Amino acid sequence: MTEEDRETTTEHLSVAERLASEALIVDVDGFEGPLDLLLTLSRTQKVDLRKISVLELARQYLTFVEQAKALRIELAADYLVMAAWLAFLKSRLLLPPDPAEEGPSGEELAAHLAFQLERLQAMRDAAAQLMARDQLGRDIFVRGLPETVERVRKVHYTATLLDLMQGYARIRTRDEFRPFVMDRDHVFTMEQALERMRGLIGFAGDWTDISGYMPEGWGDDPIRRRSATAATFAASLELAKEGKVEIRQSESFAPIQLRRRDPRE
Amino acid sequence: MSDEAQQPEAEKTLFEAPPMAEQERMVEAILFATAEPVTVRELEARMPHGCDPAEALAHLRKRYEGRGVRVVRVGDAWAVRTAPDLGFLMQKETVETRKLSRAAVETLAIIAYHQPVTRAEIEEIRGVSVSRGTVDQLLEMEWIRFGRRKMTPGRPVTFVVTQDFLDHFGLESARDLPGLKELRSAGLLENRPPPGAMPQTGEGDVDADEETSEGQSELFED
Amino acid sequence: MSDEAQQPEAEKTLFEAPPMAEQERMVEAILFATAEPVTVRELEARMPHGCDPAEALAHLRKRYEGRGVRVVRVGDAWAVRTAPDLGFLMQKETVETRKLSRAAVETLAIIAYHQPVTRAEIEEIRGVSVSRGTVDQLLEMEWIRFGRRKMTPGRPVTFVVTQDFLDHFGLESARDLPGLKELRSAGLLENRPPPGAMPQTGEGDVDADEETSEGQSELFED
Repeated sequence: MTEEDRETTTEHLSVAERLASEALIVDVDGFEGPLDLLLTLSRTQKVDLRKISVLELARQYLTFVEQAKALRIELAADYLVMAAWLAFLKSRLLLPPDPAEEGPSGEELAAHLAFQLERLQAMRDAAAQLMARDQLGRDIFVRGLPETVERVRKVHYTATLLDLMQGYARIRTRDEFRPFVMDRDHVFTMEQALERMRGLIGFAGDWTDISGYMPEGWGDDPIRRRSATAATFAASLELAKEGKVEIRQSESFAPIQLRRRDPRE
Repeated sequence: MSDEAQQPEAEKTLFEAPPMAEQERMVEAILFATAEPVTVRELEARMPHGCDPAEALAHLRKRYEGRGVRVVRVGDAWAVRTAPDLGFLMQKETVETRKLSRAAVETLAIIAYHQPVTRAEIEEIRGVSVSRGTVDQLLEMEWIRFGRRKMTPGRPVTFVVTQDFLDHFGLESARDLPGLKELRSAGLLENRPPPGAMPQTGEGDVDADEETSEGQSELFED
Repeated sequence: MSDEAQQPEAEKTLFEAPPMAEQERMVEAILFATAEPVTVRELEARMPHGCDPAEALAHLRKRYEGRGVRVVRVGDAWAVRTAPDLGFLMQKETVETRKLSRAAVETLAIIAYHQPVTRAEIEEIRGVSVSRGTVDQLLEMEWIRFGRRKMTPGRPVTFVVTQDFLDHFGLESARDLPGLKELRSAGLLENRPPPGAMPQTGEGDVDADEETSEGQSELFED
């Protein structure tokens, strides 16, 4: 029944209205979406947007869509979504409110649509007012010959008492101050051992006990002896790896011997 | 005898601010020297210690009333600008501004009147999606900038207008936008959530909208 | 009284040049907004027919006398420029606070703990030469000053700390500076000597300290 209603109302549109909506359809690309189109349609009602008949507007919009279909004009999806929604709104507005039904009433939906249209129109008017103002570079001008503002950088140095004291402590305790340096007096490094052995192995044509390469004066103190032994042994391995010497040991814990390796071999 | 009494006086003036007439000259010189608006804070920083640039500005502004150039307020900064009625003399200086599309002009107006506003809110008002290019163009012109994020799910970014925008349109502040008061009292700056489902995009923003209305009203309260 | 005489004047202006006050405004706006100095001929070309820019200029020039900006002649053209006495405002000073360099801190510390101390003594204690820049910087900051000359060959100058120094560090006198032991017990030394440390060298400092040791040795007792 409502279907028929809609059909009849469509039929009842005046010729002028039909022509108007056809004119709109030709210009469909000129609209920025369904809301823009609705706003344009609403102008045909020639009333204050606050007193607009949303029902009438829905009819106009649906007519527009019908016409577009008839003229085989492809409408973007959002136009069709809006059409479906307006058809739903129209039925809501035409039917007496059903208290059992969920959701907002037709009047609420219509009021919101009217609000949206009014708001969009208000923003368009505001935009026009804004653009009508005197504008910089067109009506109002800035200083054409600005003077350069020189930037002067002034550095202000500061220090705290703590900085000062720590600075002083750093100097006065410079010699105590060896956080990462091992106490070298008790340590014989592999580098030292290597250097020492490189100078000696040239003479080691025959098998010699590794202990013969120990640095002088490192044998008495057990800590120093251990360090020197380890370093000398490590250096021997390094030299063997380099192919400079050969190492042998007859059995476990037996003395380790080494000799020069002939380059020919 | 009275030397002792005067000593502190004399000492004080050494560190006191220059007379107001002199301060006015200083503000005049600083504002004339630059094309950019200058904040009161910067005036303070550049003028001798103890100066009151705000008062000097008030005097200066009065002095230039009705003259060929004017002292204008731009947000929290000040500038000297030619009187609008003399724009016709300045064809030579006219800068061709890129013609803004209708979409850009509308988007700009929505940002100005609804700021801080999210992209989804702009789309809700215009009923169409906002193209990246439109926002980019406005950002590039430095008429809009990013505002603080909304405290809503997704923490969307917002847009606000800039000092350049105010300067360009000769506005003292965003409160001076034409028709702002009327729009507000007509409830047209509210973000009314649509009842139930709408064919609009951006249903998810409904919550976001609720929070914003507070922000805007407080921004434009006078 | 001269109304009758002026009446026809006023009527004439409709087709002739605007009143002189208006012409002055125009010249003001043009000089302000143009990117280079403007000649009278150009003013004439830009202003409405019949204007007398030379006269307007003379008025404007007078108006700006003693102001923060002036109307000045540049060759055969005119421009608005900052009054020369306000040139100092065309500087934007940015103050940056930086930590004193390690070399400066150490030099300062040595002066504070050993004053009066010669440059040679500072170098002896630091173990490196002290650059002229470091000393100059401290002198410029007014944290150190020259003390009396040493009564040693060459009569070298000495350095002492200033009242500014004491004020900055909140000290009553340099004697209030804590000694090493106190620094250590307060945990202010970054590194403790490793256990079983080697006997200190540092004999080198002894000679250097000799002169001052009397005065200050108690400070450094460990």
